[in-house]
Amino acid sequence: MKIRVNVMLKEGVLDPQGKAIGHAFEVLGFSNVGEVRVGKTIELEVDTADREAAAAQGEAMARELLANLVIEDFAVEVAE
Amino acid sequence: MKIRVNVMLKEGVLDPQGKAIGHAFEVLGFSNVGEVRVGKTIELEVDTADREAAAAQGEAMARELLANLVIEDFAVEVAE
Amino acid sequence: MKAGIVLFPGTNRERDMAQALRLVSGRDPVMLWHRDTSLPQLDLVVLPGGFSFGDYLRSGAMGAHSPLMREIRSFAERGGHVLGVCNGFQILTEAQLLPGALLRNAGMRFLAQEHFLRVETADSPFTRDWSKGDVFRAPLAHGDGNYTAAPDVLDRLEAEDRVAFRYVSAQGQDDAADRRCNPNGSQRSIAGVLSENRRVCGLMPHPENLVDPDLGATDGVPLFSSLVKSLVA
Amino acid sequence: MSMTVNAELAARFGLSAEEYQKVLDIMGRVPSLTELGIFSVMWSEHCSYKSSRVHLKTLPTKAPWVIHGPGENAGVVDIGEGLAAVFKMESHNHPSFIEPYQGAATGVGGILRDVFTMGARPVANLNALRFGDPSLPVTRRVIDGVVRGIGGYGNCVGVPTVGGEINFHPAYNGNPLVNAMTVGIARTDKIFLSAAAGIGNPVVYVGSKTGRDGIHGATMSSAEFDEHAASKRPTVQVGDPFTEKLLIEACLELMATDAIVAIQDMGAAGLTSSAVEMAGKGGVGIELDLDKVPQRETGMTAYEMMLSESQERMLMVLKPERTETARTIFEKWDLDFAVVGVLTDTARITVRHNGRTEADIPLAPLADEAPLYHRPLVHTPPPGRIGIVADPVGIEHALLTLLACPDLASRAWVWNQYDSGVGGQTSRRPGAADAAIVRVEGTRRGLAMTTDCTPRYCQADAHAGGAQAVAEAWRNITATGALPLAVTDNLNFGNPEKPEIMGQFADAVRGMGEACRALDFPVVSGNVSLYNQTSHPNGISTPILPTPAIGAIGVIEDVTKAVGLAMPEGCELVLIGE
Ligand SMILES: Nc1ncnc2c1ncn2[C@@H]1O[C@H](COP(=O)(O)OP(=O)(O)O)[C@@H](O)[C@H]1O
Repeated sequence: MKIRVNVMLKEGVLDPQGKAIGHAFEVLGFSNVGEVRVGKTIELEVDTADREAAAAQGEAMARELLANLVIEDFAVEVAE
Repeated sequence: MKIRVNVMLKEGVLDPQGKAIGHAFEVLGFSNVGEVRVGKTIELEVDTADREAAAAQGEAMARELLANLVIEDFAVEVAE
Repeated sequence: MKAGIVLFPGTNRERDMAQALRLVSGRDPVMLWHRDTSLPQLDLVVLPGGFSFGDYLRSGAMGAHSPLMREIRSFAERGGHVLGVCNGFQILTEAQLLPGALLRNAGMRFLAQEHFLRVETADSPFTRDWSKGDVFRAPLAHGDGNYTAAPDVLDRLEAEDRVAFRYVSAQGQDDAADRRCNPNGSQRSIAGVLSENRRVCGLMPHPENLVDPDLGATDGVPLFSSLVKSLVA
Repeated sequence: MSMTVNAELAARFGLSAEEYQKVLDIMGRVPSLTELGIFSVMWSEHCSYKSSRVHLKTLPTKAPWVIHGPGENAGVVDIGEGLAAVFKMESHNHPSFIEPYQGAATGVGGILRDVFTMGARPVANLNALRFGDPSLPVTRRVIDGVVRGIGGYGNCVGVPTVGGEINFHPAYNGNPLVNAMTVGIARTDKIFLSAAAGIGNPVVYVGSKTGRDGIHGATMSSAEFDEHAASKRPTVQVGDPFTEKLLIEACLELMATDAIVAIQDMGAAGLTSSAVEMAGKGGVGIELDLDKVPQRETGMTAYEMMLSESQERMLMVLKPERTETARTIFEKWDLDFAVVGVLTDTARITVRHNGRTEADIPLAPLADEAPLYHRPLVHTPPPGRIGIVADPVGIEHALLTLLACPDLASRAWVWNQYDSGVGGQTSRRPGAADAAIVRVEGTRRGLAMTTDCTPRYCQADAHAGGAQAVAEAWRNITATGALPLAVTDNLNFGNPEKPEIMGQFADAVRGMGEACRALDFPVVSGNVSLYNQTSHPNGISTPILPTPAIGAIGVIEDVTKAVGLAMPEGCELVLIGE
């Protein structure tokens, strides 16, 4: 089963990457762009046929490794 | 309108980050994990009410800056 | 040799590069600002190391879109000589003035260590003061130096003798699968490449940090003396 | 948490009942929340040095080559040829335990700002690190993050990391130490200080925008670290080395003009401490209009803005006619620039927000009546005699064991993540000599630098340990052929309210002072980090080992004469000393 974990900085935490990209858009002439936030996507295969088990495992993997809960939030999606 | 651009390394390009995470999962005891791929998510606001215009702009921003088409693919989503 | 060094916000090895050019060529380079919209009369444009725009999206990606890069592209198209070191190499690939791309180091860590390079061709304005097969020391200082390109691109680079430098062991052995020889995991151990007309060169290591006998090493001198020979008519 | 100002809230902000009573006396009324916040950070251990000041005063700080000793953002010493070395060490211990990468990274950022604030271009970073038991997973996670964070920040700003030290001991399990040191070079006639002057002069904010980062970091870092830390957890500050690099270049560019009257970085307790210190030192009043402060988030209160610890920000007083010159420079570097206030003749700090006065405090009593404690102390009993040690294993085995132990094993895996060559002046990188050597650009001179401390010596005998740390730093510099010049320190200890800890502190400082006097090696800057303790589930709280980390610099007139560790072939080994 395919899992996708999205990791984003928490609301209120400074996002230097987003800030720099937002600035680059201005330079490139995209003048109508508001706040930019950058996150990570981790896609992986887990060997199980059970959607719920897959979701639970994705959650466990995010907590243990993929997200730094001090500054990041995450969301787990299980693909169809 | 809120746009999300997902950027992933192309199929066939070796992903050092994904490989390192895959290895870490093994160490942590998640033994049923297949290939891991890591990508970036860029979320941003564009000041337009037109979904199609927003999608087209997201595509342009990805081509010009957010993705390096030599090694990366991208997908644009416009949020509801 | 009249050289210009491009400054992006976040560039940090411009002083090192200026010092090397001054020591070897006897002439002060001019400093160029990324927002400039014209280039002065120059023999050589150098993109130095650093973290242009923080390297926050991809190393070199935002720098490649600076206004001055348009001028540098047409300078290169007119046959001008361009050297990109470290972040400069990354910018040149992002701007597609050189083929390929630089991924995260295979070990996922920043590498800041002395290492060895082998000169793969002496047939270029950047390498003529070396002989093919020479091995020299050069410091590495990068997080994204893992060179990659499609297999047909790599084949073509080799067929056209456009691989300038390879990572090797102190004894000069290359082994792409062995991190002791090829520390960042680059494909085919490639550390530096040349453009089709051989006048644009990019490499990850820092020869500019090994040119001063007072600091104990001169391994990087031939890069600069080659350029002086080639560009001082 | 309820934000009604009373003794209970004051206690939660770290003010004792007595201290709160002093606040009431000074104000003649119940302070506003913002005012209470200002008092609590200014009177925190971190900003006021209330437990340590009486001891620090005994350290020698003068020598003919000292230009500025303690009291400025960093120490300044003359290194010849019209140049000065500007240097200091500072801790970021608690943030580095909460979030190792960002904690260490922002520690490096903070100490860099202390140095370039004075007009110096930073030329080298060093660090002194202590971690817990290396076999614990948490230690591995912390050390990995700290090392990456130091590298991530230093490599990006382009300041070489040239030296440091690492020790391990279970006493640091829940409280690692991350001490960062920066050395910069300035012209002796171009040193910038923080005392504000000129009634009516504009107060200018530059750098990054203000967010809700690390509110109450200064009081947090002075509070004992316990298992409730998670719930007190402030929003972690994220470092932005790219912005710092722009800030360095923009400030140095502005410093080449004559626009700046005074300048101060926003460190712990950001806007509060920078505004209070600049105005206080200059004996003037300051009025801030928070509506003008560049803000990253919406709806921030005056309290939040005054206490925010957002990184990469500076406060300056400019000559009014040069404000536009300054604005042009900061805009060129894509940095925020805003006139946020003005110097007044009221000798008060007033803070306005949304048309209301949120704080109005007389500056003199805020500084003069800051608490100062002669805390009770007991000395550590002298260690017993060790006697003759039996040798049960044989010298070869003993040697191999020593070489393999984490405290002595190669640190190459650490310094191979730090760019030690950027700048093109590094003459001796980590591992090459007893002290690192960086050439002074444009001269043949070199600066030698080192950090040293052996905490287990200090544990056994704080007085001898303090002296030994100074002596080791002096020897490391001397061994390269350089002349030792001056010292910065970072005094990391446990809870000063415990007499045994206070005894360690006092004795270590006394030992340091004696060694510094004997070696003509003055202390020109430093930092104190107390309350380095870990609470265990059973309610017991244990201190770290006493760790007075010493950073030191020296000068060698010709870098090509410097001596390293590598032994050339055919030389003889000579032992000097007992
Ligand atoms: N945290 C660190 N950062 C950078 N360099 C370090 C660090 N720790 C140790 N080093 C370097 O490693 C070398 C050996 O360190 P150490 O064993 O403490 O040496 P010494 O006992 O001679 O001071 C020194 O050059 C030192 O500067």
